[in-house]
Amino acid sequence: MSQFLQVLLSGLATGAVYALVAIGFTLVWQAAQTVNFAQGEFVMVPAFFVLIGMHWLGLSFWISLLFGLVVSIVLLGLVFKKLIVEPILPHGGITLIIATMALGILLKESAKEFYGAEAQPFPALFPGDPINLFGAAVSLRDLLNLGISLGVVVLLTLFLNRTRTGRCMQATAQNPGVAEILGVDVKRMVLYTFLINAALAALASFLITPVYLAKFSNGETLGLIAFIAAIVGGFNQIRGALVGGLLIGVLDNLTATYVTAQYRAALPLVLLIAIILVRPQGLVGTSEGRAV
Amino acid sequence: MKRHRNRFSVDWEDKVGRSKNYSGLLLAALIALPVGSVSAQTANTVKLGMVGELSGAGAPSGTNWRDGARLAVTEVNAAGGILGKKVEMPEYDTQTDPQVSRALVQKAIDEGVVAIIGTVYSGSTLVNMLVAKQNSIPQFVGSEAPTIVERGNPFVYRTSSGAQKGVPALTPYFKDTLKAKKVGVAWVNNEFGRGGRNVFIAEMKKAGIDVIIDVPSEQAQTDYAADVAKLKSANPDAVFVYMNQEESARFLIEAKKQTLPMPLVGEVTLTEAKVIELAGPAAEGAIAHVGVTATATEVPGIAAFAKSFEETFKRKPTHDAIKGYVGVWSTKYVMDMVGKTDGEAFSKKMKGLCLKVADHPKILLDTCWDDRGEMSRPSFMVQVKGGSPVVIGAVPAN
Amino acid sequence: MSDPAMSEPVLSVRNVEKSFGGIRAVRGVSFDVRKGEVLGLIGPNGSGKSTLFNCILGQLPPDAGEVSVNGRKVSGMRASQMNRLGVGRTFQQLSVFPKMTVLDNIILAGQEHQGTMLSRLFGPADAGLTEEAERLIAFFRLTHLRDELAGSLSYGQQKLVDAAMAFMAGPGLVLLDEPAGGVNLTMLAHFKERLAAYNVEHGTTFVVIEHNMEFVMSLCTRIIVLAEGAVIAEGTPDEIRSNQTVIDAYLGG
Amino acid sequence: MRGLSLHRSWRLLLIVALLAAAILLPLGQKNYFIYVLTSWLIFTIAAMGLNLTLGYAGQISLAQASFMALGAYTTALMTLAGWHWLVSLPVGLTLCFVVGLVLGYPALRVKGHFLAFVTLAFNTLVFLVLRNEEWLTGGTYGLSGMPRPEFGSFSTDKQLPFYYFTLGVTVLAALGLWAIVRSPWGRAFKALRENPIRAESLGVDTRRFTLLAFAIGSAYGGLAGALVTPLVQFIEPGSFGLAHSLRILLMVVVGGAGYFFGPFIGAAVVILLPEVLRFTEGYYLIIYSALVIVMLVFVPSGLIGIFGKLRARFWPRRQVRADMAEGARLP
Repeated sequence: MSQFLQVLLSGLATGAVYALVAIGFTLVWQAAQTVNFAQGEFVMVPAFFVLIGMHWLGLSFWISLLFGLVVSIVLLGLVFKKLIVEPILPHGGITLIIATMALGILLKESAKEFYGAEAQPFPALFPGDPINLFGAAVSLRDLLNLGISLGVVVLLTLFLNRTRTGRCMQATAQNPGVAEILGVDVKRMVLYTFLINAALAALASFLITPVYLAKFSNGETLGLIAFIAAIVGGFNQIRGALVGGLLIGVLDNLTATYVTAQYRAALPLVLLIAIILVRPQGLVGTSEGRAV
Repeated sequence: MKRHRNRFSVDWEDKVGRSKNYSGLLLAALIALPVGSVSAQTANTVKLGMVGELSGAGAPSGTNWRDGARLAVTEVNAAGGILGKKVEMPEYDTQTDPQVSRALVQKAIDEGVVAIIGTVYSGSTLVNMLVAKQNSIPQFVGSEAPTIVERGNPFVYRTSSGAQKGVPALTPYFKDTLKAKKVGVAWVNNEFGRGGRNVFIAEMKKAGIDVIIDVPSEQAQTDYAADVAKLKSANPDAVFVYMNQEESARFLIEAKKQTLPMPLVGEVTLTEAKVIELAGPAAEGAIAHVGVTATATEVPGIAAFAKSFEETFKRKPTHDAIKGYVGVWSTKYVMDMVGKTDGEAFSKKMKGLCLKVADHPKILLDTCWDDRGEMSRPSFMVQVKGGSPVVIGAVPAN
Repeated sequence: MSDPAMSEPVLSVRNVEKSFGGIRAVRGVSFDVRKGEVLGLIGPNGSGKSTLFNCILGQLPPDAGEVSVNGRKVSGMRASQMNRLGVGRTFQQLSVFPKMTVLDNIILAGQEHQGTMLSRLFGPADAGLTEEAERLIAFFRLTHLRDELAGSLSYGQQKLVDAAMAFMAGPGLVLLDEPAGGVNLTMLAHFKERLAAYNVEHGTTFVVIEHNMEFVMSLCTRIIVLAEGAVIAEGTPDEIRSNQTVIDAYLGG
Repeated sequence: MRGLSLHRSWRLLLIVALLAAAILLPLGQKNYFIYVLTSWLIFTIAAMGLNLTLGYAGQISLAQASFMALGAYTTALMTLAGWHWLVSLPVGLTLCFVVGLVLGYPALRVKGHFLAFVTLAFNTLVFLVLRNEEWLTGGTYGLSGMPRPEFGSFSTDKQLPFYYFTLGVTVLAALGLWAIVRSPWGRAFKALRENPIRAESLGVDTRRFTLLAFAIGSAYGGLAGALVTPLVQFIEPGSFGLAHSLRILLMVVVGGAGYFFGPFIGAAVVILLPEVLRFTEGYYLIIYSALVIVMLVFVPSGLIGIFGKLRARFWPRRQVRADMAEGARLP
């Protein structure tokens, strides 16, 4: 029982991070029909910005975090949108997919060349000391990861539904043409989603890197898993990304524990194929919207 | 009808046509390439080909291997080179791709190298050693998979003991020191991990110890909760951990979190400086059998190596760095002994060769190669205490 | 033109019903179209003509009633099957293959009616259709554009290519979905004249759904007016023009 | 008309010249160079297949390397069991064709990025099976010692004969693909890419052609794999991972998707660029990926597209013929 609980709780904590990354995916997809194959690298890179702040610029850890966040928002949000998405999107979706794949390689190789191929330790935001919860070891870090992800979903949902800017962003996502006519600054709204995506990726980066360690290749599986989470949950719903992320995190651990460790990597993939074929709108998604 | 078909195919033919000039350019490039790449192999230099995993998944190992080798080349040149000639070491990046590595070993040989230094990943070495063999070029490899020396290749030599030598050295530790009755094994599911795991299971069987739990994990896996939870509930007397660096660190972090009570014993990697740096306090108490370790500073050669490596590259050397270093120095020693760069003579000399630190200080520890290229030398048992690895016992060469 | 009353119906619509949620988009519509007729289907916005059109195309299964072409039920039939049954269609939006030449566009429209899958792989590249395609291109006076990429043509020219594709397989029935939309006046006159000429030369049956009243009135031989999902009037263009119910529906609706 | 046929003969001459160059180029060269040329040809075949699926039929696939794996493992297992390469080839191709058909099914339901991810998932699943089913595939250690084929007295054991053997296979494969893309099937594939709904309404069975696009493209992947086995004489799962599928995809895109000769150029660039950029040491992947992004921004149609643009600028495609322009011209 304690083993089950252990695996379940750890899965939830990991899944919460997947969810953060998946939410960014969802937002950018809705606003700009952009599927970012470099999303995993977007999570890998901010940790390196922080390390640059600490080791090269000599800033303190918390200032470096702020530095990392700002640089991420500028480079992975603004620059990404202006320099890559905007010029390539008119050439078609497949072209953009390939461009973001190339971007992924670019980020990965740059991190490696400029910061070394070896993993780097990354200071913890929260203590990782275990707390015993009914026989399962849970760290404060796990609980905070979970809490922060849930908090982000709640805040984002409130922002999108309760504020004027949020509603403009929603209108843009649903129908940019109509939104434009209604006087919404569509371009600005789309830009906001890219900035939010970059901020979420940076947040996810800061949360996971203490455990995953800063390494150039960290994004490889993370981006894929986050995308799977987004699809499984439902691509046109923020809460879908949350459900998908948590589900994948838990199922991955359960499979490895009780079914097969050799094929644990297969489970999310099989789930992805099944969902796409049977219920492309995702578990909690609605069939309307642009996802299908 | 014919006329129409001609006209109809205009669009497509256009595309055919468009490609022409480019093909021409490429052709020119193709022809120009080999000409440019045959650099001057003057009589005054000896070329060693460093073929390694400089990018891709193997980059952490490959770059250390290269830096160790680079350091050795600098030292060798300072000491008069090989056969009195200056040593050059062109570098070839395999991108951690066995097929590319094979091509690059071929390329290095085409460009006139007299020995290959690399590769580290066994998957690559298994492929590219065929090429070195065909060309009778000696090759020092950093790979530890048992199969490498089992293929009857007289030109391949290890720079560290293979898993089938290193892992059995642990058996007395499990049996006599830990007095384990039942053990578990956690390993990374690639050719490196599987090799060590297979040897371990066979060894435990011979020693009459039950392997009650067998936990494979993925390369680059990040979440070890399930792995550790499984080990915890199976509750063996000790766990053998056989993974690459970051994986080892992540495993140790999770093991500490779930307070895995039994000793964690590894081969080489588990107590490396990098792992300790990454895992922090979670590495405390981890035990490993280490062929040659940069932390065995009571050995004077190793202390000197570690010092100058850190000065040159601003970081601590890893096990792979020592291997690359030993590979280059071994090449120098043996070639100087043979008196020429001939591969066949080199191969003959290597059979059963023993190099003593007294005569050849840069070999770091007394080292012997058997007639298959397997190496043996004294080794250590090491435990992490107070944040750094401490030698807790010596293991004689086997 | 043959006498419509004498032949079997090419298209038969029988008591078709279709609802979306609680809204009855089409309410028991019935009519026949006979060989050689040019039938116009008109109605104000929301009259259900698009829904009905999709039922006729087999894209929407009716809730009740049935649509048959040459005596065969079309509901649930795939578009390619409909096409092989001898039904051509045009699209409201531009629907050519932009990166293929005009000639290729037209040949494509006929090739699937030639031989078998295998003979299309191993046979001639043009499936023996170049001359026929050129005749059709000449008919629409596009010969000078034959080797241009269809995507580089003007809007009106692309509409002509779209129509030519619908005719390529020699269909008995062609469904034209708002052919006049977005086409300038000069081009429209040419387009209408060519459609009428094709109808006369080949006896092909047309069903036209269109907003442009003048276009419908001058092209069609018979017109059906839909309002709120039901047929409110049917007759020749002249009859429709003077029908008070129709006038009320348009002005009131 | 005269001008056109002149073009045609020029093109024919160029093709013959290129082929002659391909035959003469490796003579007197070192093994490495011949090896690179051979792998260029093999990747060209794999990219040709993906070019059919993606470039002509518009269906994205990130699984081409897994079909290379199917072809390579089939060939390896059969040749190791003593069968001739020529016997193993049709088995491998058929297997790839059938599995390709199956992989095509998701494409009937989803497009674009969804399809990209389904095929990506498939590639990873194949990798896991190859790695885990040790009894059949040799697991992470792979299979080695596969013999190179002999045809009577023509042995491909040496690098140069193997190159000619591969060149022969490549030429046949190219001819086969050429026959497909110039046939009505090729037109149907392009129609599927350009406007599937319109194609369907014109009688094109788009479902069948979608599946065929995958199946034929996959069979080409299998053919490439069947050549990798005797070339490298060692195969392991890592050689057919996702990164390799991406690499083949880049070849298609860089060369020019939907252009017949795109894959030849794309494969040459992807394989040779590391050589050309070697002076940049570790930076070549950075430079390479940056170049790809820049290319996609400015010339999304690939390198052939660059040439097309230049050509259109300096040598207009076709003069408007006054006699035709008159009369039928619509305002």
